[in-house]
Amino acid sequence: MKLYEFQGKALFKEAGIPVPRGVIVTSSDSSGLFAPSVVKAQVLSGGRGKAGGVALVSTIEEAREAADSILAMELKGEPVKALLVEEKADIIREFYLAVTFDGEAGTPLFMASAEGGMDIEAVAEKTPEKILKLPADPLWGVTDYKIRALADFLGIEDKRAFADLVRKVWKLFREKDAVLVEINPLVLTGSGLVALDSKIEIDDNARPRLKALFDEKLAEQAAITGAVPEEDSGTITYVPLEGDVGLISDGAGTGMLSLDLIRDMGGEAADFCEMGGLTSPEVMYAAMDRVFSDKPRIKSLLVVLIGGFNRMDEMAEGITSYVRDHKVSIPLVVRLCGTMEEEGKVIMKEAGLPVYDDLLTAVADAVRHSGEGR
Amino acid sequence: MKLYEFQGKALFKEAGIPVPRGVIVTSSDSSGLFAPSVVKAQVLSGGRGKAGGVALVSTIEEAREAADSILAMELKGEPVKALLVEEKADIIREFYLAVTFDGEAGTPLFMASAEGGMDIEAVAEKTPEKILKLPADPLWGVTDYKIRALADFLGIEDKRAFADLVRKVWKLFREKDAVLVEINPLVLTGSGLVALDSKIEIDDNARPRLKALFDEKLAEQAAITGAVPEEDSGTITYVPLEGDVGLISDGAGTGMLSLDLIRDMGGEAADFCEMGGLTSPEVMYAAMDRVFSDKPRIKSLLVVLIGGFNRMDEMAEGITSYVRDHKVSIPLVVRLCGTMEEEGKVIMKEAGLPVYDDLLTAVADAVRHSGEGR
Amino acid sequence: MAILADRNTRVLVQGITGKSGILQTRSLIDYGTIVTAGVTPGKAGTTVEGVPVFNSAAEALERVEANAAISFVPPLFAKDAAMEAMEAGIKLIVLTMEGIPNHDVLDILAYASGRGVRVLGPGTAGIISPGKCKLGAHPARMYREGKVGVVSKSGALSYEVSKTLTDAGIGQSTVVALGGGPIWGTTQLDVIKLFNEDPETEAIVLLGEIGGGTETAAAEYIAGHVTKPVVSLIVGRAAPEGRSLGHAGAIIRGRAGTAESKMKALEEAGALVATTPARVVELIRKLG
Amino acid sequence: MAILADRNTRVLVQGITGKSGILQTRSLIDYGTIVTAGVTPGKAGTTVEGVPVFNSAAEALERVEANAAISFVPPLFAKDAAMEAMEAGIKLIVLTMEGIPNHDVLDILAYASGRGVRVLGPGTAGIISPGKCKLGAHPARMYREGKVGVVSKSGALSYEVSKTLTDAGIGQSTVVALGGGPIWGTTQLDVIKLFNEDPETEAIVLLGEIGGGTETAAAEYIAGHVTKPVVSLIVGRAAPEGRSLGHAGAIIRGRAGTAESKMKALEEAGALVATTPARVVELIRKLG
Repeated sequence: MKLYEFQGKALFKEAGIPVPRGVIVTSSDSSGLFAPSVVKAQVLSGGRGKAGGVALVSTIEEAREAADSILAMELKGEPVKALLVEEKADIIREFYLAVTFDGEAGTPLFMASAEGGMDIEAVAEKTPEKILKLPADPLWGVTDYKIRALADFLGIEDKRAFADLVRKVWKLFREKDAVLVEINPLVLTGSGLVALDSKIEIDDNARPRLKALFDEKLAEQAAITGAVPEEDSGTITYVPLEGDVGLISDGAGTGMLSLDLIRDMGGEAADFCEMGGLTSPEVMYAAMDRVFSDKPRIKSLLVVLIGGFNRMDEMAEGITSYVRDHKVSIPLVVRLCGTMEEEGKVIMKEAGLPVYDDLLTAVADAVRHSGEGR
Repeated sequence: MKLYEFQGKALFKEAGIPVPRGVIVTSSDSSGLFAPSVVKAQVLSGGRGKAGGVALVSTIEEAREAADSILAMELKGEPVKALLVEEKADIIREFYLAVTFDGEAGTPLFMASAEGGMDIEAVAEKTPEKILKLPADPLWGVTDYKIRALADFLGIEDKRAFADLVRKVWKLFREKDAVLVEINPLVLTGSGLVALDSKIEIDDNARPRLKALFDEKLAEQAAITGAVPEEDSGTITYVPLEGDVGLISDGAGTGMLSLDLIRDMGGEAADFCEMGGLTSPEVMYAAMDRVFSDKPRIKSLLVVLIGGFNRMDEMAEGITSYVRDHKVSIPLVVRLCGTMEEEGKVIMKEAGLPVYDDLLTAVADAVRHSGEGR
Repeated sequence: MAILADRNTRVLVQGITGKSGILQTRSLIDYGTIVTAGVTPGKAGTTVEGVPVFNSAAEALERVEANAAISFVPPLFAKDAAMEAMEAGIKLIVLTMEGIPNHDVLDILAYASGRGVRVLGPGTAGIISPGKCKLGAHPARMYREGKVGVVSKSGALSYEVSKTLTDAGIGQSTVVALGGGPIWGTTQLDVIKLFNEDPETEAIVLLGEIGGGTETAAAEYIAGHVTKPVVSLIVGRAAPEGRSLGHAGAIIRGRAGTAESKMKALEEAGALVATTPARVVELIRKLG
Repeated sequence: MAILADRNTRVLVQGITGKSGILQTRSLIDYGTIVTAGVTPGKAGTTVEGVPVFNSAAEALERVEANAAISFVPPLFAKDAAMEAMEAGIKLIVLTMEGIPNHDVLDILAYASGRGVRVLGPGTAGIISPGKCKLGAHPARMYREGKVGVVSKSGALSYEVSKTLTDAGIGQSTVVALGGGPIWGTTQLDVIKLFNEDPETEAIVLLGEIGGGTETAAAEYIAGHVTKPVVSLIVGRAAPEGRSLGHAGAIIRGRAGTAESKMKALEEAGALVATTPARVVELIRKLG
């Protein structure tokens, strides 16, 4: 779950990390607007500053104008529905500070740079030496010597205030099951260090143990976007694409392989839908529903199954009950093998549905059918 | 710093560990007395129950009588100055639970027994299998599987309440720099688990970082005993003994060796005074002052010094300034060697004080002088 | 020999009384894997498929021998179970479950690294050393004993390619799936080192995917140290840029993580590069 | 060879700019110990006795080589410094200071055991391998190169006995003091194992004291594994029962920790038992 800036800042405030005074407004009529101030689009994507989603205003009229104009924007496909209006900070220096984890090393990771406020990915690409990456032990966390190393790298003089802030960021990272806590920029002002922005992402896997947090933040997001809070989507990953061959797999690796093979054979996938390695008839059913609901005009559906932990009888049950419940008029190309393969094939056969053994043949047929359907 | 039961229970209460309702009284006239209740002597030593320091009373008259009688007691040399008067608990079962550390293994250690309320040292000696000793990683602490192991061993059914209690005990152990947190007995009552006694010892080494806690608890102890709160005694260990050969050493090992040799040669030490391996002129001076103040009638003083980290010039300075400031009329037998030995010997010589090289000769002379002085 | 799991492997199944636990234990035993104990707190004294169940790993190891654990414990309890197994002395832990909170995975790996424990996963299909030991989901029929070592992040892709090899008469020494999560205990590089040292492995198949840098790290090692032929297949060539396709690792981060850059790095390291499982078979065949 | 410290030892001094740090660095260098770096946060760029000072252990190890650290850092900062040295890759840490909070010591040892680091102390006089390396407080003049290994909890007692040996013309391979606190990173048993395997050590002197069970544990090991002669001296025979005499370990816990019980256990294990340093010399002499 990615949090909006204002949501992240609420967590910062709760954790004792200094943030500017600010209010959330959803229209230019709001009595909350004030000036001078900074008016900032609340979106989940990055790069809003460059796209005009942030305005510095000196008068209340300017604030209204800025609010009107930003609320009319769409940033990276995301319509702006709310603004954070904050006091300006008297910035002396800007830093970048984040804690996340390095999946390949398997450790938490601090990242810091004196090039704060900038596009940090550009810094990482062009001048990687300007970013300090400091691995941390998950339990020991930020020891004093690591804080000294960060402070020395950033050239921060008030080490005590910085140490306090870093410890609070770490505590937030651990206690809120964050996969990312980023402050860009962290600014030094006349009155100390202040988090001028916030980017926080909470681990969806932790939803069961952080139910109250998820409920609250998702409700806030829904109130802004008008969308219903997302249900826990289980293990299904769904990515809509541009083609007309529907695709469902029970593994990301075989899903991507199928995607490659569809293209190699001259077709184009309509989606990438992956169910995870341990699924059930209900998940299979839900996956088909997802694809058909989002892409009603696909020309064929390729289902690539190779069962390890998941059972082919269950997959066949999911497919056949979906076909029973819905009128599926396009060709269904199901490659099914692995655990309980025989049982699955019997179920498919009883439902009058063909089954493939070979992946290449299945992909070729799915692509062919999509061509025929055009 | 050992805590009285009532002080430990205040920490328990603060930590959310259930304790019986109780009041501290220092006289039998106190309006705090109530009945039925348990009246318990507040002393730092153990075994008060067997010695009559605990009384179960049914009426307020009995409570007054018990208070009078217990306040007149001396338990293991410690006069009883305060009583904890507590509500009786409806005991269903009694357990022993403690967390301390195993110095030789270098790990924290949980100890639990279903033989609570008993003399746990007797249990440990006679039926060691009735005590579960469970090492813990200092940072990981009490993982769920360790709590299950403890609960299974004790036969506790309400694992949730027990888990909560164990986690709080662990947190107290870590956050208060405790070297021992012992609950004996921990009792199961109709309304859940209750800590019926408390034995807590806080690490004196942690005094600088737990100043407020030490100040508070030592002031409470002083208010009860009438003694001035003990100053941080630094590294000096002083144990009064029965003989007439004063003894000071700059290491526990050589101190004990000297003790043995004094006895082997027919003498008897008046004390054991050890300064630690990294001392100063001030510590040397203080050590002599400690011995002479406590044992003004010693017949000779043996000082055994062998300098590694500590400097012999500094030791000689400490000795000579003590001799300069006080009239020392008994024979001073100083064995001095090691770091800065030459400089130390010069200082001693200038002050007209003899120096020994050989330990056996020094001990023999100290013992001989003590005989002469009789 | 094979790597990681062989005829000397004695398996402890954690979460053995759950639905997956029972089904998978059956499948391991059917394959001939020696399962000596199961653990589910509170279920001591029962058996699952003839395997005795204990309340804790420590209790199990007092009574039976085990040198590997496979866990089917629900995600939120996976960390406690893993630590329990490690403290009891297990040195190889296969975490099959997806959905373990990332901080719990970090904790597990920190605990493991301090104890010299190898963790496979989480979210892994596990290990199969055909004809010797199956310690995971791998569908038995798709494998046969042989001399090709296969490593893959994705379980399904490892089945797919192994099946193609098997159908072509080419057997495997060991097939290892690393798991699809954003954090892995064992990497491609770790497994390639083991294959390189394993006398029973004569060729290595590296199955990779877009995102991250572990295949590139493996390529560097292959160039400098691997004496055996390596055939690679990187999937995700047709994946849209910047979109997550399931494995959180499979997000393109700059140019370094594209399928093209990985294929290039592997080619430069001397590996043979395929784009389909069938082509992997052809390349292995050509090696002789 | 010697054990723990020898001519290959390269020393990092933590807390080098403090009073003890400066004095002891001088004393190590005077002895011929190779001190390659010092660390005191904020003092980078200065030198102490010609040794370059860095802000952190990591910084130091980027610039110079070091395989051992000796710490003179004040007690409340000792844990942070020890972890810093360990994370930087140091595998032997000598903690000289007394008064480190016990929980900090527990943390240091947990961190060390996960990283294969040997911790000596806290509160230790350290190590001397006469003629090769001094890594601690041992007063140089009391030692000479030779073939007797000495291990003691107490620093002063190790000096005393070594001095007596040296005065009698008997040299030492290595002398190790373990430290006086209630928790030790390295035990008598650990050191005896090392001496037993060290080709330069021909006899072992074990100096013990009342309290605890480490000498008894060492006795068990001696009985079963040690092929070299062991001479022991246990102090505290005249100590009053149940009174702490400085070392918190030196509290009589039941009969197990008495001087008599330890002497008995060692005698039964085949060790020779002395009651004075002079007698230790006699017994060593008799060995030939």
